[in-house]
Amino acid sequence: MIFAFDIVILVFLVIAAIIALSVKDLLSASMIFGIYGFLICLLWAEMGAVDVAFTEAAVGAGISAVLMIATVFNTKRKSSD
Amino acid sequence: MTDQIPAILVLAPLFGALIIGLAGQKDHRVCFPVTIVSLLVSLFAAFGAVVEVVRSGEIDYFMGGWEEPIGIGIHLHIDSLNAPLLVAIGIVSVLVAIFSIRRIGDKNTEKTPHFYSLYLMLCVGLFGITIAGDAFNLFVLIEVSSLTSYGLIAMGSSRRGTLAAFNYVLMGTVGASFYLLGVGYLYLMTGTLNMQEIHTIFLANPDIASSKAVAISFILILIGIWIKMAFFPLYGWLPNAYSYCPSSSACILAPLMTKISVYVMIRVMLGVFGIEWVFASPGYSNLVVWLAVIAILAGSMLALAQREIKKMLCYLIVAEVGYMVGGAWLADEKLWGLTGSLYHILGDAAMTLCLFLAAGIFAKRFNAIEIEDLEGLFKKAPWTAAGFVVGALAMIGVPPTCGFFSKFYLIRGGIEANHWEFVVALLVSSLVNAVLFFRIFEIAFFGNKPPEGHGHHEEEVAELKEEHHPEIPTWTGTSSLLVASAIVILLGIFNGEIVELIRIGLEDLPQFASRL
Amino acid sequence: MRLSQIFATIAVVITGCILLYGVSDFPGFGDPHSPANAGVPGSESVSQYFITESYGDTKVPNLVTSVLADYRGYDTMFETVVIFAAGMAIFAILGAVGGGGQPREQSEEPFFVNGDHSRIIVGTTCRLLVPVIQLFALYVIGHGHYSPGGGFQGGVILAASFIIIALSSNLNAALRRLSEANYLRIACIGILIYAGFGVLCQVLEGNFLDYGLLQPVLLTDGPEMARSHSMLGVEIGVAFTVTAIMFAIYANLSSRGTLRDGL
Amino acid sequence: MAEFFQQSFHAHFNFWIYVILMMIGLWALIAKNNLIKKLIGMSIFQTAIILFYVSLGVKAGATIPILDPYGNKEQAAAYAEESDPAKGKNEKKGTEEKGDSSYVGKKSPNPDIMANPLPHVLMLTAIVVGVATLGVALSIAQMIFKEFGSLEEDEILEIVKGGNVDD
Repeated sequence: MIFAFDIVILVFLVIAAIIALSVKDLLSASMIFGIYGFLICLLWAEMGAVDVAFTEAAVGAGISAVLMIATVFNTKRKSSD
Repeated sequence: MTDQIPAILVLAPLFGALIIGLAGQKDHRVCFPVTIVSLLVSLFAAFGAVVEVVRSGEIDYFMGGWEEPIGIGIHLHIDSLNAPLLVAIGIVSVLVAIFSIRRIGDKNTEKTPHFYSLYLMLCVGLFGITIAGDAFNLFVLIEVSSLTSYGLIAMGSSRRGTLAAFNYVLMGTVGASFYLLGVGYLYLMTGTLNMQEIHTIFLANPDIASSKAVAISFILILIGIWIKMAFFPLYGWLPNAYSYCPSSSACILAPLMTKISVYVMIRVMLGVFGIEWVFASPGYSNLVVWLAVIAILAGSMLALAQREIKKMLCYLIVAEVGYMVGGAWLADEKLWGLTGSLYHILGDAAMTLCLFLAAGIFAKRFNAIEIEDLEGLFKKAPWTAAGFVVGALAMIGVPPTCGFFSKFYLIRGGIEANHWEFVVALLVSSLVNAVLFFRIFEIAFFGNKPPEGHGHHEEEVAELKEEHHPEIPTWTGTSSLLVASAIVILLGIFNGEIVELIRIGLEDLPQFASRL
Repeated sequence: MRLSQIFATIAVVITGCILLYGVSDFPGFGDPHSPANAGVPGSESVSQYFITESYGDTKVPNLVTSVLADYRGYDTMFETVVIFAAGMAIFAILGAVGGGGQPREQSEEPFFVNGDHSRIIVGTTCRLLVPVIQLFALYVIGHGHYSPGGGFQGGVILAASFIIIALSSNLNAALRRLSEANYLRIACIGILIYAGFGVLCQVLEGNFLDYGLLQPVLLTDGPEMARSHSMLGVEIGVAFTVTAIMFAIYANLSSRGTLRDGL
Repeated sequence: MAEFFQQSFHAHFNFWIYVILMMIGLWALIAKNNLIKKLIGMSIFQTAIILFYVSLGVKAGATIPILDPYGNKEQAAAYAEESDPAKGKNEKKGTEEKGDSSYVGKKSPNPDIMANPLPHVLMLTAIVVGVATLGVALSIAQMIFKEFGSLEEDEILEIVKGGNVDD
């Protein structure tokens, strides 16, 4: 665990979370959510939780984002907030 | 076989669900017998658990044989507090399964296997929650039961039902997450997940037990469970979710989900934190009792304002949750409030089941959604009406039924703890229930329709309607309703024995040696 | 500002303050002797037991796998049941949308739709990529004892390979390889494998999931190796369910439950 | 105040960020109008809890919780220390020939050199539960879109209240 990496990734995480929630285009929001997933996966690899990082890379960043994008395609892309 | 009872309880419905998943798609006729058989096996195991508990006190089961050091494996625990609840879950699930035959499949037979599979997995979750002795395992099983109930609620085709299901998903996830966070705080402070071990550590290390993190973990767990049980300020999701879903789903969810959450709260209070720790500062227990009082009054008043039967029953559930939470937090010296609360879990499961089954039959057969639709129905369907009346009398608290005795114990606890506001709330709520149900009886027996003006109310009623099937035989539904009403009365008659069992369980807990 | 935003801000600020108030009481971040890592003085630490003893108990170098599949195998089984329940719930919810009894189109669009050359690169790349992904997924499932990985991760990657087929060609191409009837069946079989290992232990007069008793069945030397092999079997069961349900969720969500022409 | 900040913030940086992320998620869950945005908030809320759990298991200077005495010198040293010191060197020679059997008979490593595996196990479960919930919620969102033609909460509530849209 390296403290400097830890802080940098955590700050990026907060930024990614805020952007994912404030973008009005839902497709972009889902993709930024995928970026959020990869960042948090990086964080866990850095903290020594390799299995969790692996799962998050496959589930959080991969499948969740794909499911969200599938729903956005089938519904509406624009959002009011 | 007796030592394998905890595993059988959970595994029988699980295998049933898997068999339905495998074979049910091709032939829907497999679904119903498999459901009944697997639930009967569980019910049988639950009776076995009660016998075993009466004989030897408690059953401990260690998954994978990982017994020592305590906490490395997963621990299942049955004692006389949760053994009666297991039987209640078994009976309710069997009765609702009998009621649901050919009901869910009416409209869209493709969904039949999905319904029964979800139904059995819900039972797996409920049994598992009841016997869990590991804080994290409890979370996983809460999620099993929540996910299945999301499916059961959303599978109806009404528009409001879908919306209610979405809110339920959000609220349920927040509740479960708060619970998970609370468990994390406990793990942070104690280094173990086993409930008994956490309690032992608290007793041995008072400095840990008095730390801020433990207090906050208790608050988080409590908030999480309150969301799940729809306690007063957090009840918003319940009425819509339970009234706009298919009646088979409502009949299994309404009697069991909230009651199990109440049980989880009591288990966490007794088994993890310990009653002395929880009631250490009377200010908090007073606060919770006041919340419960507001819950009871608000639930009763809102029920009085409803015109649809199912919605009215849902608000009554909110009031009943207030009874149980308030009773558990009364903190009287002899713990009569807690006893009444545990007994009321059983009684309330039975009477809610009665009322929801009757409402489901009325809706199915006579298309009766609103209270005034019930006009003259008691003559057309005397048996269903009898079941409804028994459930209603139990809600009001008329002596031979279990409702009277649970109120009796709760009021006794309230008086001994000097919580007169709780006693008053109970009495007011009984009065409101009496007004509510006698109004229904009047309409249903004599057909006195109150003069009403219709607003844009019809659409809401239309959403509540299900497929109307006057031609299908309802003897299955009626017979399970009659069994349920018999249980309401039997629970009342045998209240002494059940309460004795519960008291034994309370006395076994070490911290009560001084109190009782 | 809408009412819900005001309410949310108040709720969030209160909850946040309570949580931060609790944080100040925590043991330091990264402290190897905090109660979570080293236990409370006077009682044995669970996590230290896992680190020091689990290799001797199970002969699996990856501690996470041994704790996941053996010590807390009951949790993992219900984790798989959660996935299965989610799949069932989604079929039940979206099933109402689909045409129900209508026959499904079985024709598979070729990778290169007539005249549409824009898909050539994507189609070819994915076609080449899919076997590699699947091989990697099997490696992850099988090698979970020695490296990060296991049933969940491998199952999800295997499902991703089918999803890539569906994305690069169309949903029918993927459904032809893993059809609706089959994915349900595979999901059930996965949990049956898991629970079957547990019940087999019960038949041999042990507790549920007590893999050590499977030694005479699996013909291993010592109960430790029996545990190790059973864990592999259990992970395969998990992988079955996860693969089938993850793909099924994607197929249902991308086609609104009709299972026809997805994205 | 400054001292409190110094103590709390520096030693608990991860825990502070977890609270912040969780509050972002919770705020979005309650206040956002779009249902998909609510679900993104829900996922962030859940990952924040996972962050909290994983932070519990971190030990300063520890490695990943996988035994590997060959590749990792620290672990190998810990093994050698813990087992019989005289025997340690012999066994190290033996490892090259015998492969896996080199673990056998050795005493266990020092627990402080490896991250705590238990929170990782719990969080694997939580991640999977999270994606299952997300899938169910997305399917319900699709149903809502089909029924109401919108994913905005205020529009949906208006339709429900007004009752002016037919199926």
